[in-house]
Amino acid sequence: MQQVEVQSLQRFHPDYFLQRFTSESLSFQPGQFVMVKPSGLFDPFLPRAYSILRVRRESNRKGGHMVEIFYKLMGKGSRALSRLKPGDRVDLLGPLGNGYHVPPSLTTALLVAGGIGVPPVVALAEMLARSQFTLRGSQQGKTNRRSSDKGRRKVVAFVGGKTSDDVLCLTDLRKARAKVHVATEDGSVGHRGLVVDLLEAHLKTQTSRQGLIIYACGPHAMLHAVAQIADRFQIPCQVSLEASMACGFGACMGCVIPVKQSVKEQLAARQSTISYKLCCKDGPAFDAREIAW
Amino acid sequence: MQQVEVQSLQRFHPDYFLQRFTSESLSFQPGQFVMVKPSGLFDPFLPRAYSILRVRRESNRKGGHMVEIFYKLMGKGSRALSRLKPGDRVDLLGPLGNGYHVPPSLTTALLVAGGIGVPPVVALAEMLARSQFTLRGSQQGKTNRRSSDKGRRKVVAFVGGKTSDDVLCLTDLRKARAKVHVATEDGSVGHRGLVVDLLEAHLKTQTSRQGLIIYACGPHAMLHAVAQIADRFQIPCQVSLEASMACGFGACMGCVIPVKQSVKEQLAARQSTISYKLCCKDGPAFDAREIAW
Amino acid sequence: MGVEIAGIPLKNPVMTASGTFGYGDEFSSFFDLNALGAIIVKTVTMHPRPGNAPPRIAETPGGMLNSIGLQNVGIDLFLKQKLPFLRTLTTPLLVNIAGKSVEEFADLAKRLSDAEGVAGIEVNISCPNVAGGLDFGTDPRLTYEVVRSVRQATPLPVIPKLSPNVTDVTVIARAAADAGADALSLINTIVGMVIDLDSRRPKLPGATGGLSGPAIRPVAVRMVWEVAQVVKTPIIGIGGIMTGNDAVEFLLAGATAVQVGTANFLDPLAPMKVLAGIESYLTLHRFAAVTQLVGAAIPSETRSKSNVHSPRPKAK
Amino acid sequence: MGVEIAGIPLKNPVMTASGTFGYGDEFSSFFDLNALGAIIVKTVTMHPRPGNAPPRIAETPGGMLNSIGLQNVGIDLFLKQKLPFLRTLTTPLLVNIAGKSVEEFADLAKRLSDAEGVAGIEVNISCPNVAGGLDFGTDPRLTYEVVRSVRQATPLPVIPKLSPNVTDVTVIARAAADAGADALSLINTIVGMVIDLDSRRPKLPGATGGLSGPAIRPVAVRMVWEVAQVVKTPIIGIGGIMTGNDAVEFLLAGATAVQVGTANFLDPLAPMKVLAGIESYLTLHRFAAVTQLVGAAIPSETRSKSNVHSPRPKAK
Ligand SMILES: Cc1cc2nc3c(=O)[nH]c(=O)nc-3n(C[C@H](O)[C@H](O)[C@H](O)COP(=O)(O)OP(=O)(O)OC[C@H]3O[C@@H](n4cnc5c(N)ncnc54)[C@H](O)[C@@H]3O)c2cc1C
Ligand SMILES: Cc1cc2nc3c(=O)[nH]c(=O)nc-3n(C[C@H](O)[C@H](O)[C@H](O)COP(=O)(O)OP(=O)(O)OC[C@H]3O[C@@H](n4cnc5c(N)ncnc54)[C@H](O)[C@@H]3O)c2cc1C
Ligand SMILES: Cc1cc2nc3c(=O)[nH]c(=O)nc-3n(C[C@H](O)[C@H](O)[C@H](O)COP(=O)(O)O)c2cc1C
Ligand SMILES: Cc1cc2nc3c(=O)[nH]c(=O)nc-3n(C[C@H](O)[C@H](O)[C@H](O)COP(=O)(O)O)c2cc1C
Ligand code: FES
Ligand code: FES
Repeated sequence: MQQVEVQSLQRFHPDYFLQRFTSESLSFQPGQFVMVKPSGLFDPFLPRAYSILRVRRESNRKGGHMVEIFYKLMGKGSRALSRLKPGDRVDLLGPLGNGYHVPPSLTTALLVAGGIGVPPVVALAEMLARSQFTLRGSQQGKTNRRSSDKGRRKVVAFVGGKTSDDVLCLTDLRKARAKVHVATEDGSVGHRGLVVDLLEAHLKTQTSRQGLIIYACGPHAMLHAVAQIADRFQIPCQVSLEASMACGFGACMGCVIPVKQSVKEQLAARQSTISYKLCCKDGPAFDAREIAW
Repeated sequence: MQQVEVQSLQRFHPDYFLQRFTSESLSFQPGQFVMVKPSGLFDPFLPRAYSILRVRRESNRKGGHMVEIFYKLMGKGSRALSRLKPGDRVDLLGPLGNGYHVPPSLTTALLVAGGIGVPPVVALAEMLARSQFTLRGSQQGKTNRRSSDKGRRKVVAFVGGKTSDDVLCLTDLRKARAKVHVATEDGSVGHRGLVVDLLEAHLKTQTSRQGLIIYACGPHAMLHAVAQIADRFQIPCQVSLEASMACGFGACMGCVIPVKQSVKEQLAARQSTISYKLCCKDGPAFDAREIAW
Repeated sequence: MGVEIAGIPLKNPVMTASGTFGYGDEFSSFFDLNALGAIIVKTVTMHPRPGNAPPRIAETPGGMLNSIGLQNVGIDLFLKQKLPFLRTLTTPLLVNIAGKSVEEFADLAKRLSDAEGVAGIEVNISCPNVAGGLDFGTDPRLTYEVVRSVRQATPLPVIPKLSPNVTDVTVIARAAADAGADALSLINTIVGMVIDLDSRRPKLPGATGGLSGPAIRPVAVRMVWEVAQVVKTPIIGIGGIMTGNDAVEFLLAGATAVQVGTANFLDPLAPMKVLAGIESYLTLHRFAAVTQLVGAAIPSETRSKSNVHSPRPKAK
Repeated sequence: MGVEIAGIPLKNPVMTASGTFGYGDEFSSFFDLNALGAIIVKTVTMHPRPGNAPPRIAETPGGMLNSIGLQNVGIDLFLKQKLPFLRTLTTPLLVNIAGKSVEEFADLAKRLSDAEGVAGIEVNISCPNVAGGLDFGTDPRLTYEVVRSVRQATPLPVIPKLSPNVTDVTVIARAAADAGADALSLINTIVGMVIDLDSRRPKLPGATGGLSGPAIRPVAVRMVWEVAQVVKTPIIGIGGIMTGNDAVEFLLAGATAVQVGTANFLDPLAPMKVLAGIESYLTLHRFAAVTQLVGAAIPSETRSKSNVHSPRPKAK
């Protein structure tokens, strides 16, 4: 755990916050998270998990790095954070967990974000925009590179929310050269309906599924729907899940996610057929097929 | 209880703080106090009592008044306050309790302050400096007015501390036209020794004791010594006491001060001869003769 | 917002907890006491008690220890000096009593039955801060005896206040219900201790004190929940209530009314804020009556209690 | 900083509490595990347990509820997969066990006695999160039986872990001591509950959970204090220790060593900070040895216990 300082706080209408913390140097995979808590508070008592949106290496007066998180005002934890002023101290632990897996075979990332699920997906888009696309020899034959020889993967983002206020970070995604599709439940911007409908419609228009991977984050019900679509279209799908966490690094066993058991496990377990993985350590990014939705 | 904002915080070497809160209009007697706690904190859980140093009527951007307290960094409560920044919210209840009693017969106030006991004594000096000295008819004959016809009482202050760092608010006292005598335990400034020695020496030089009242605040042992001196010289003495408080307004019965029982009370109490008064409601200023030291 | 508890109709379910509200007078300058559901005063004993030596208060994370030792003026002076003011209010008054023996409890109850303006009796069998104070409330037989004798001594509603310092609170609750309790108050404070690191001695002269405040709320909610499933007697939930939401938790767990204790010290307006908070919750979640919340968190299979209770004779 | 507990010499009095430190491996990236006084691992049961359904964690003021349900890999896999790493450390390892019956406790103890690298056995008779988990620790006769049978099954030091959910913890402590306990760990979590105001159902699927963290510290300190005055068995103090000062409070109350639990979640370096804090206290107050603090808050009249204990056979 490091004690860091709030560097800035920016509010987005109505209840979203972008918060920056000064930090030691920190490199992360998109989908990884930090545990954050205002130092010294006992109520809220536990730290909260926030996806790392990005780490800036810009030097500021303190030198070093800045970790950015993006969150929605929900309850005690987020409220306590949103009340901090620059210079206030925060306990920060991370980066934690396993982020999204980007195999060399990826050619097109289909990002699906619902509401405040957007940060890890933006982080992935930005990482993909930065990194060159180099194919390993062994996989070269199998991959059908549709994007030009620029060495970049294609990124298509589907972003949904209740209203236009809840479709977030579109500029960031576009800056990262993602093609962005938007859906809102009230139709105030983009498609009127659910973001999964957009995904499904998009997939129907695709002739080849090779090199496609879905990366999703958002409400549990949305992720479940995405997983079903991925299953139907036979496309690999990684979902970033949430659970109530106390520690964030595998110590409390509080953050379990029910997963499907392998046959071997079912034989081994004499007492039960339930099986859990830890969201914080085995995830938060999981292969969607693993989850016992 | 009102929720107020920190207006400013000033640190005095090494561990003393002058803190101002914006507040509703508030008039107080010297010796009265406020219960203060940073809003929303659960550790420290209870508010802390601080003597009101002064209330300024200067208008600032919020309009209204400013309450000033002066405190020493001790434990959780004072640390939490000292970490606040302007604009931070504080729960403030007061003015509470009974301050020093200033009878019309008072001609010379002998203020005795030890260490962080100085705030109520400064408040009294400033109040006496502001207020005109008008004798009620009935008492005029009895009073031997030694100060000139300017209509002011004489104020003599005895201020003590461990080192020169711990003799506080001398400028404020002098501004309030008090004659100030200083004692430090290490002799780094003023008399080397205890402040009570100064008081005693001063009293020995006084030919008349009429109109003299001692007002004291400081460590318990110092107050006890002051009370004994007052007793010896037969001078009325008011001491401002401390106790562990939960509420500050008479509800918890936590802040009891053992007092001497009247004969009537001793007869009434069938089970015990101990008697308590509430520091917060019956005090914090008490007639020194009342206290069961 | 009306509820009925122990046969006493209340304007709303928010009461003040014994020992945290003095005799009401301290608070009358802060708000109109008639806005409260009920007032419960500091425990009254047969003889005046000076209480324990100071310090009596120690702070803990999210709570406090107290060791007041039932300081009070005694029943005679209470009736003479304190009751007249309380009688002027329209808010029902519950008088909390503690005796040194089964007989003393009954005698206190009798004295109060003859007084005007007492709506009910809360029977403190759970004060941890006096020698023997806990004995009645930690033994089901003694609980039964005390409650039975108070029950027989008075026509007023009888509300035993239970101790959380027990292995199984439902056993005590059953004993109290069997003895004829009209309602049950729970919980009193949990025995705790703080040691001063400078003196290396317990902060409180009697070593231990009673822990109250938000720190104990989860324990209190659990006990209300447990008791609500084994007795039909209405419950008054107490323990760490700071906000309306906290109070709603107790109602959902099975309490018909609540008491605000330690919160009064941090903010004398706490009971009014708790009341307003419950009202907001009802509005937000579209409940027509506060009684709809009572026990709503208990699965219907195990919900044995009804919050409508056979009315008892009213206070005169 | 050395202490001896249950005949096991420790570099220092700071251990990790069962269930809050995994099997140690999670923490090895944060600090050198050899700096700890002892390591206590998550409760091991005879068969693997999947644990309870999520959510398993609920926050409370100054604390948390957990309902993990003793999720663990079972004794076989523990010995095969987890012990080899822990054996590489110089820090003594205490294995915490829970059985479903007196016999199962004894069998688990036997299995561990044959394993290499186990310094002692902590006997969990106080887990509130499994059906029947509390029964052994809330009944003095069952406590005696379990401890006796574990005592007879193993030459290793036996350390029962007591429950705070009892009317009188000294009764249970005496039973455990009489049955041959080499030390006593106290306390485990207090049963509590949080209700979700949106779903209006308990936050945890099993309704109740175990309350831990600073909120319970005053209760834990009080129980250590009470037990220290009635048994000579050394005590390991547990409950809400966040800082060195908190640990010192337990030592002064009569504990010979302490365990850091929930604090590990907020800061994986917590045990190291607690250790450093105890050292600072010793320096500041000029104590030569940490053992000088043990029970120092207990008046000498009532200080029945000596912190020097007849040594037991060591771990192999
Ligand atoms: C790996 C991970 C990454 C996360 N990343 C982000 C992020 O980038 N931005 C962001 O805004 N939030 C993120 N969250 C959620 C965040 O940790 C908090 O849960 C959220 O901020 C609400 O906390 P709170 O204290 O404000 O509300 P609370 O007072 O804790 O709760 C408010 C409401 O939300 C519910 N709730 C709380 N926590 C969860 C949870 N984990 N899952 C489902 N419901 C819950 C509560 O039951 C309650 O109804 C992430 C969570 C995880 C596990
Ligand atoms: C009526 C009244 C007026 C006061 N006015 C002032 C003031 O103007 N300026 C100021 O600095 N302080 C004042 N105090 C003291 C103040 O309320 C706090 O006690 C002090 O700031 C220490 O609190 P803390 O939280 O920092 O320390 P804590 O963590 O509470 O305690 C630090 C140490 O001080 C001891 N301590 C705490 N409170 C008291 C107490 N009331 N009496 C004796 N010892 C105690 C503790 O036992 C501990 O050893 C006043 C107290 C009262 C009752
Ligand atoms: C300072 C103080 C004094 C108390 N005195 C009494 C009392 O005299 N009689 C009683 O039955 N309960 C007494 N209690 C217990 C409270 O009524 C209440 O049961 C307990 O504090 C838990 O509620 P809370 O957490 O809201 O304070 C007292 C509590 C405190 C904090
Ligand atoms: C998440 C969690 C899991 C726990 N698991 C166990 C366990 O498996 N066995 C056990 O004996 N105690 C277990 N405990 C209890 C702790 O070891 C400790 O006794 C208790 O939490 C009090 O200490 P603390 O306040 O420092 O956490 C657990 C506690 C927590 C918070
Ligand atoms: S949050 Fe503690 S194990 Fe995952
Ligand atoms: S501080 Fe509560 S009665 Fe004085």
